[in-house]
Amino acid sequence: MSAVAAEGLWKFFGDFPALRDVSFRVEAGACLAVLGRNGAGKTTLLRILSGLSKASRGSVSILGRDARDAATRRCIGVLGHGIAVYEELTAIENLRLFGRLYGLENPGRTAQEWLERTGLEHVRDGLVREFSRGMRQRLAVARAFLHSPSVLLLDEPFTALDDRAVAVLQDLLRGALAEGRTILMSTHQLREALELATHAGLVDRGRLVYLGPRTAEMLADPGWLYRHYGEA
Amino acid sequence: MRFLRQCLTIAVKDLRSELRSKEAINASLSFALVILLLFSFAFDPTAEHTREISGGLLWLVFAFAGALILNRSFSRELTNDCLEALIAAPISGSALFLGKALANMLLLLAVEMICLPVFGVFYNARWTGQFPTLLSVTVLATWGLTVIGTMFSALTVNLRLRELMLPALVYPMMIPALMAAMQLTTLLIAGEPIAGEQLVWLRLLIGFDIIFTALALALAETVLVG
Amino acid sequence: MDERNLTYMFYGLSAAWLILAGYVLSLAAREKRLKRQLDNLKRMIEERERK
Amino acid sequence: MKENNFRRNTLYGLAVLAALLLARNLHVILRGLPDEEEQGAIYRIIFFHLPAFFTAAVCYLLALVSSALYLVKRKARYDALAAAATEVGLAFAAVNLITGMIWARIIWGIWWTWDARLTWALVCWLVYAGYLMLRRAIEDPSERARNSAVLSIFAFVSVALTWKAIEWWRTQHPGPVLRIRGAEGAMDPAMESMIYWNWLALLLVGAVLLAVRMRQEQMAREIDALRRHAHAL
Repeated sequence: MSAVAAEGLWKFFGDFPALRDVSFRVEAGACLAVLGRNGAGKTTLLRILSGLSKASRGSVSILGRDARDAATRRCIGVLGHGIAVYEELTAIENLRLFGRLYGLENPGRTAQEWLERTGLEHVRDGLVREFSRGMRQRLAVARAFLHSPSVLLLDEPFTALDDRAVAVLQDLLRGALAEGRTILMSTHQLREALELATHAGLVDRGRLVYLGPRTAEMLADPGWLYRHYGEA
Repeated sequence: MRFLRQCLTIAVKDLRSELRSKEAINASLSFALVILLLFSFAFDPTAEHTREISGGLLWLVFAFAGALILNRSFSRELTNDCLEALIAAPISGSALFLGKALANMLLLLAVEMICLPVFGVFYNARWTGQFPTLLSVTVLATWGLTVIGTMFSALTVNLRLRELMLPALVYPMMIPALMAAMQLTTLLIAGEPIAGEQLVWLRLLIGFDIIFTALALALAETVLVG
Repeated sequence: MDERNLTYMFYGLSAAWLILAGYVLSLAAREKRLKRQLDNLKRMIEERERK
Repeated sequence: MKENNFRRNTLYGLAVLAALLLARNLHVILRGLPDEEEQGAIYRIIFFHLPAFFTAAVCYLLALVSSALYLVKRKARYDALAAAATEVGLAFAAVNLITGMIWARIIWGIWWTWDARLTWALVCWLVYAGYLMLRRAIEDPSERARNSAVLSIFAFVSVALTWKAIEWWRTQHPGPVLRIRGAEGAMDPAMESMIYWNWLALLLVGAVLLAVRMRQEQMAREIDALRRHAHAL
């Protein structure tokens, strides 16, 4: 049973097909990097997978169940464009809030543990409003990993991160892969993302034009996929 | 059971971040007090004159001041795209809606309980006469306003012109609740019991609350998730 | 026909007709605008595809 | 293209039929019907005042049903129908409101009284005008359809509740005059049948306007799709 699967997936904005008949399967433990130009449909695909919006046609299943079920969403970690942490709450309050929402037995302890893993234990009771950009990003990463999700959906995770946050995220992702979790991330052929990826996919104007193992050539020359599979 | 716990988590989160920043509650409170002051210039509050307009005046103040809190309920989630994280979390749309409505309700009631004594002083109206009934009518009516206000805050959350549109959308919808509240409050402050023909307003208020709460819970998921 | 307040009857009927006529005119204007936008877009897309 | 021609022809046919019926009704109203003792000529406004209200009510109901259908079936057709029905309903409600005010000016002596039905008609108008305002504010057609469908359901329920509230509050409006509303013999049968005849005429006009407005809604969706397509190139 594959970790993430889509069958004949369509998504319309009015009459405009943002996603056209997208079908794919991602096995557990794989790390799929989805490439594509802006507006190709990467973010739309990730939003549907993370249950933020519904597919117009076709189906999406995560760990065998529909993406919008509460049980499924308990094992999905989402890191979107926005860092999604509350400015008026402290670091520990933010993590405890999401811990409780995700139904963890001991939200306080898990939150403390993840503050340490992302190097934020010294600002445990500081308001996020006073945090630097890097600290907020690391808190967002902690929020995404808090409930040890078996599937991670990341929307261009490395784009706006500072170096330290990139390092933290890469270690966590490597650790997650080692533990057999599944990662699906959209990216702009950034080296950090491609390095981790076991598979690569290309979305071009709403269609999944390529899905296969990430080869060495792709890593060496990030434009390779676009030239071979992307339309002019 | 999980549904209620999740609602409370959301409500506590909203109340904590509101009480820490106090943006909406300060604005709402000062707005209410200013209107109370201005109304006293609009019609000079002689004793028996205030008796007729007390309900109308109070609930106009509550509706306008309350809107400042209600409009913020979902727009406060826009900084850092927190709404996306809440919708992606394993919490149903209706639990999220109910949690926010509960938080709004408490904030609105706080503003109202501060305005009542001030109103009593400004217009020397004896509002403590039938306070338990007055309180229950206020809670019922405030819940009606909260459900409509919170729902429309969700409906218009990602619109640029949100602040301009909300009054025009929300107030016509609140008319039944506001009318009932005004009639009942005027009666209570005048010291008369709610009896006989006036009971119809109480039934309307309860009906309004039940219908719109059910409708809002049923449609919250559709509004929040694509 | 009874002449009393005939003028107001005239105002009433003409008001009814004017409102409906006004709405029909606004629909016609909107139709023209939409058609023009549609044609412009179609032409623009064809040019871009041919390039 | 054949299907379009057929639709356009039926539309023209319907429009001509509506125009003919309206002209015939107007002729009968002005020429054929007897006078009314107290009110004088002004009473003839009722042949537009009342049917306009019924047509508006039909439109609002249609908007409710198609909005609910949209939420269930998510077909663009229902969204277009809801938008068109609301707009046409608002036009007829305006006719009802204005003719009501002109009639009130003569019979009650003042342009506006806070009478139950007049107030309620105004509230309906504001609520559904808010619906159109929300529609104009949302760009993405799918989100617009979804949110306005929810708003349309809220609007209908709120308007129904408001009717009850205002009725208890105060009513000066003359009692029901139609036989179906349990008012035996209050109205000359010829007059009463004219109300239904003109209602039919207004319904036809409404249907034509509805069809035109729906086609425009579909055209707007097409423009939006082309614009997004051009953007994606």
